[in-house]
Amino acid sequence: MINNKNIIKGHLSMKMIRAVEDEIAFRYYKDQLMRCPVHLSIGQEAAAVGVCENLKSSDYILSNHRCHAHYLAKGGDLNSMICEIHGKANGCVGGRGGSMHLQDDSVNFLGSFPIVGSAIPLAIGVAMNIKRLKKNSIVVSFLGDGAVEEGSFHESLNFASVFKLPILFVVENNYYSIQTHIKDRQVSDNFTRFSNSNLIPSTRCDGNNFIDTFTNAKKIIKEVRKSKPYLLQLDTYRFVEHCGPNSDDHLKYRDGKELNHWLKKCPVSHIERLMLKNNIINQEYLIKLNSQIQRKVISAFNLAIRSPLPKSRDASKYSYAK
Amino acid sequence: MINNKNIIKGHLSMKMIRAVEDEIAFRYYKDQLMRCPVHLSIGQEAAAVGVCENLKSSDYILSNHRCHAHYLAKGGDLNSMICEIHGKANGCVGGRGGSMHLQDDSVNFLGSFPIVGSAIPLAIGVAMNIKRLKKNSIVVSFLGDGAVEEGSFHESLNFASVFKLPILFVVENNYYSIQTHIKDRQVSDNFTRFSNSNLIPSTRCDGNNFIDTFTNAKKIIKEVRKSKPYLLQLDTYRFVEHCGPNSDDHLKYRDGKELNHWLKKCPVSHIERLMLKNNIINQEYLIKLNSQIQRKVISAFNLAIRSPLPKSRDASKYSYAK
Amino acid sequence: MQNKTTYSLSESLRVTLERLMKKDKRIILFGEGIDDNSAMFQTTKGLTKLFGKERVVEMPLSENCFTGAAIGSSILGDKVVVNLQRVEFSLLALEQIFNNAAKIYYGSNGQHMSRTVFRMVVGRGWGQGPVHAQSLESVFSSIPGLKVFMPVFPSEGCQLLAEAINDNNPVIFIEHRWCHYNLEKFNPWKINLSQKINAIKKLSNGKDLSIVSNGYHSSEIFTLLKIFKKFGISIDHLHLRKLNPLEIDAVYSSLKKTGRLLIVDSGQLKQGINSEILSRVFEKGLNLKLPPIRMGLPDHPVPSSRGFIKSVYPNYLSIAENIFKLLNIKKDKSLKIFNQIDSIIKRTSVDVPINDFKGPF
Amino acid sequence: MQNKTTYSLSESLRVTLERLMKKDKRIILFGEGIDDNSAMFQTTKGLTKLFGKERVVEMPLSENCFTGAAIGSSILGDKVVVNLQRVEFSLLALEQIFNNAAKIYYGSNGQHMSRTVFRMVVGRGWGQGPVHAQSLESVFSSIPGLKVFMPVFPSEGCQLLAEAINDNNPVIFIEHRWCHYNLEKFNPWKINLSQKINAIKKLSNGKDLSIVSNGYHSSEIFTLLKIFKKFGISIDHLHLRKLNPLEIDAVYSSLKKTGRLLIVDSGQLKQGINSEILSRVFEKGLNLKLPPIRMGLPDHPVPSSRGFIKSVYPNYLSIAENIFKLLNIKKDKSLKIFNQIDSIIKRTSVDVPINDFKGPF
Ligand SMILES: Cc1ncc(C[n+]2csc(CCOP(=O)(O)OP(=O)(O)O)c2C)c(N)n1
Ligand SMILES: Cc1ncc(C[n+]2csc(CCOP(=O)(O)OP(=O)(O)O)c2C)c(N)n1
Ligand SMILES: [Mg+2]
Ligand SMILES: [Mg+2]
Repeated sequence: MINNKNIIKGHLSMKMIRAVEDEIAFRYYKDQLMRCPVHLSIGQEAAAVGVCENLKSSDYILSNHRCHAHYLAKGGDLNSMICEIHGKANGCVGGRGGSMHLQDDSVNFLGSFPIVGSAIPLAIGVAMNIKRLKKNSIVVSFLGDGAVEEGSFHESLNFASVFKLPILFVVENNYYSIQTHIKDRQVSDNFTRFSNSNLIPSTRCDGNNFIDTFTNAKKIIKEVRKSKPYLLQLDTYRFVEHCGPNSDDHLKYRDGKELNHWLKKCPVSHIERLMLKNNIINQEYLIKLNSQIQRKVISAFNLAIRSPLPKSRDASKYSYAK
Repeated sequence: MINNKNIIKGHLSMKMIRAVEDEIAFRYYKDQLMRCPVHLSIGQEAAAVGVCENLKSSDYILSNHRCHAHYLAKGGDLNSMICEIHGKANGCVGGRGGSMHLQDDSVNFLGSFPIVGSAIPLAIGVAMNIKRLKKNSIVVSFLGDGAVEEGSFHESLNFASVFKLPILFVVENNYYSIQTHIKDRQVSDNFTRFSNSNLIPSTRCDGNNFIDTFTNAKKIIKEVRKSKPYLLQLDTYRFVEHCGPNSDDHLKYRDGKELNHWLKKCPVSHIERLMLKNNIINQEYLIKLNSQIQRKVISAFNLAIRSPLPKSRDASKYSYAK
Repeated sequence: MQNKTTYSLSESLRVTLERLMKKDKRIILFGEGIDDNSAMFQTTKGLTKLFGKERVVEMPLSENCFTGAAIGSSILGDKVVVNLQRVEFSLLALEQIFNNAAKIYYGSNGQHMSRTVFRMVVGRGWGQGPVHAQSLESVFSSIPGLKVFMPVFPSEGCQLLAEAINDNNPVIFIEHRWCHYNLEKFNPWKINLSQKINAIKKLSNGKDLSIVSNGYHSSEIFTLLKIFKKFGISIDHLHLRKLNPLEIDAVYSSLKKTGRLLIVDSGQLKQGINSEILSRVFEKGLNLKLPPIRMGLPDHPVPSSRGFIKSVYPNYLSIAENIFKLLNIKKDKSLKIFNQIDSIIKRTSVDVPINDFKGPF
Repeated sequence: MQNKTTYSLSESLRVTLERLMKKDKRIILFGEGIDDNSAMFQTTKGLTKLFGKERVVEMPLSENCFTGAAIGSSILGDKVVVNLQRVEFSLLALEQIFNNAAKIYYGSNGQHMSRTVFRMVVGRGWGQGPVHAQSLESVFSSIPGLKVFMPVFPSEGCQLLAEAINDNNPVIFIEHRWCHYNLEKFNPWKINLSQKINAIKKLSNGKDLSIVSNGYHSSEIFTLLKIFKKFGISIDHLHLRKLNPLEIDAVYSSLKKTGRLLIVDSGQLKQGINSEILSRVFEKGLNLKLPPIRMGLPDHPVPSSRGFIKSVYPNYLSIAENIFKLLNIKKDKSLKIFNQIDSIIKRTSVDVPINDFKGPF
């Protein structure tokens, strides 16, 4: 189900995402140039990459506030994203949206929508269009464990099932909505119970394990291409605060043991250790890779910093479509 | 679980509801005095009565557009209801609401809310109040199979479960939302799948069988009084059109066989036959009962007809509470 | 069918949907009960037979989801008409409409469009009550990114619906239930559907007073002014059928002529379209001979009983009274006019648009 | 803690919640994250410890359900404060707010009340973008049955919050995020919480011009007018803190004195509170020396990048320009004033309320 090429590609994508977000975190308060809320996916990279590596460029994805990993994993342009986060005119939405509002037609990234649950019905509509016009695509709707509590999720499951839509719901379960643990919000952390009740098949797996995620996603997406909806729950964990660049472990809303458990399960190190152990890559490769990545990342930030802000007189542009 | 007294009382209540709604149907277009949309429960009486006969007057219920049976079964005043449907000043909400907006504090009928799914979250709040203040009550939320498709229902199930609320969800499944069959809207007509996924216990039973409904409700309500949420699905059927007094069988959206199956299962005749067979009542009792009921019904209509309309200058009363 | 000479607004809308859907496969319909006997007040009657269930899509009872789905599907190029039998049902979907439909073009820097039309019916009469008779047109027209059209007469209904469907922006298309019964002699099969129409149509030409109206009141005033004309009272009647973008140059030029203004708004009086019009006139510094008068819905919900209704909606009498006031018409003349108005009023009950209307909705 | 002498608006709101909840057990709080470290921008900090999880109820992510639950619970006598970190989250719950909260008293013929307060924060700055910075105050204040309060200064925040909680109607309580940082010397532990306050507070007294403002602009103008005063320009500044019911007698009497009007509205320009105020002034036939000017949000979403922001919000410069225009102030004098304004502007960046604001929200 997974070959070395897949692993190498997935690893690269995850490394890149991690490096980008580490850099955002590092510069966020130092530079004060990314003046918008940022929700980092550090710790959750395997979910985005494990799914998106199985997608074709003709497939669509929709995402939420925590969207950087999804965007990059789908092939989104690093420069466009970093410029957008810097509020620059050459950002992927021209500075109109910032970190939470990425949209990029060129890679069928139909957008991140920061109101929790808001993107799910949009994804349903995309799937309906695909199905009616017999397009050769599927749509993936990424959502968090919090979004599971919104009515829109449940309405959407019913739609997917009734209309037999080519949609994959990926629930990234990081156990928290901001600082509130799932046990204070729901009676179970197993969301397959909701796909079950809609007769939608589902799989739950370790979202920090790239290989598991990739192989499950691969199998599942084959089904979705036959216009069968599916739900994939990926258990994972974010390493920094809900919104912003820092750790917030001192707040103690997350149990120390839980935290350590997950830190040990870092998806990037995990796959890297495995690749080294199996001689898929060696240290030399990693060193070269790291510096290549670092160069790209730095160059994106440099571009963003020297790019112009949008003109205030353009604020009213795109108010209405012609 | 059920004794003859229960049966006699339930039968009486169902007979009364049937007689009232038959009279509404009979007069609706003839008199043209009930100038508001009416959603009749003819055929669904056992559901309302089977549940409400197990409630105390301190218990609360909330209902939807199809609310006459719920209101009367909870002990609501016949005159107030008929006057309200006639738009008269002495209706239970002074003519402000009409048939779909009954509210009556005196019997803890907290109201019927005609936007589908709208009353369910209200019922959750009522349950939260009951629980926090350790009141000796429960709340029943009546809803239809259509409401199951609204996000508010699913959000509410989660709330009931997380907060362990003293709430009973009664889903009256009449298989249709207006003229659309459940199979065109959902993948199953078994709604216990949604309570299951929220770890809420549930029972599905023949809602046209008063004895089944009553005994199940009795057992369940005992549990709900211990602050455990529960879902009761009652399968039933409406005998006339969705909204209005007439049969709409000529439209053929309901299969003739299906229709006949249910007409044979009329909840009122069913219990009546059984009572006669078991000598709980005799024909003489029935004749007397019918005429008593008829007298009450006619007197309510007479009252409504001769009661004054509200004054137009009072339209702005109750705009804001002092 | 095509030999009829007079069409109601609802018939006209149906014809228009059929004509447009025949020409453009991207047009699809979403809604509850659009494929049943009621067929969105007959406006979608028979369309499933013509275009199939994939283009006339019967929806589960999930307004939020299908509104979002309409937007999502339109991002990929569909033109989706969402059919809601009541404005109120949209309240479950305003997050989608305000945040996604209204903002996707702006927020995507022009990459994505929401080519959606949200048909919503405003209920009235037959005891509709608080949550089946709300007027939310002013709420929608205050949201940047939405357009708001409101047809009253059959032929403009065709044109507005075509314009809405072909617009690249989300359009809230508000139909006053009673307008469905408005009749017009014309052929909806022949009317030009590719020509854009003005926001304001002048329904009568006069010099004494400018009346701006929208929704069902436009047809009431149309009737009313026939009587006033007989008495030599000459009124400029401007019928506003596009609420957003709000283009009211015609109001300014009318006022320059008449110097008197009455606005009869189908929506809330407070913060309504009427307020915006008055504000613009005021800002422009146009001099009026008398302070303007505006009418609209009062600051409370719409009650069910017909007993209340007289104090709820602007009506023939209250509109006429304000005309008298603005034109300073003497008692004896106004009494004569009142008498003629009375004869219209007596024709139908207060809670129905036409005599054989029997509800339920 | 109780020895402080200066309080911010957010601190003041917290103190008020604590004081009221101590006295009245029926007051309960609903919300997401009200019990976490962010604690609704610190306004609910520590309240769980004091009042328990049954009265400070952390909610699942289901705005529609908990809004309805708040209304349901209030029908039985609770006074429920619903806390939403952003106005936009309420869009998922408008069906409950418009149909149930706003109409239950009317619709039940006075039997039931919705004693609910919906706190909603309007975001601004630090790149909030299209769906975290909307101003929907004018939408809410157009709905019959809702009251709308909008605190700007700390002490009035205490009073308005107390009044809202004790009101027998649903109150939309809108807090502009930047107002949370406003400071005032007073003691929120001592301030009288049972006295109702006027809809309008006069912040400065003058004779040349009337300025009506609300939201964060009221504090901006408060600062700005100190400069104008130095130049002998005397302005009546009316700060509107209750948007509905809208009581504006103070505006009329101010206008009789000044004859000139500028409205600076925190909400949408179009169909805003500003439009309603202008309309009422116009209807009343008050004679102004010059046409009024109004300012508010433009007809597009709020973009994220600080590059755009100058053309989005009314600001010191654009407000000053309109004052110059209305007072016909000569170039040389206006330049001097501009220079002084520049020194305020330079103090903070365009996208933060205070220098050490670092978002994220
Ligand atoms: C409707 C709505 N309610 C509240 C919020 C505030 N909010 C932003 S992210 C978030 C947590 C969402 O949790 P989850 O879906 O699990 O995603 P995660 O942040 O854990 O990735 C919340 C409550 C919002 N954006 N939208
Ligand atoms: C949100 C909303 N959508 C649509 C409607 C129109 N409507 C009224 S009743 C009804 C059918 C509801 O079906 P169900 O819940 O099964 O109740 P039943 O009428 O069968 O008793 C519909 C669609 C409404 N009132 N509210
Ligand atoms: Mg989460
Ligand atoms: Mg049903």
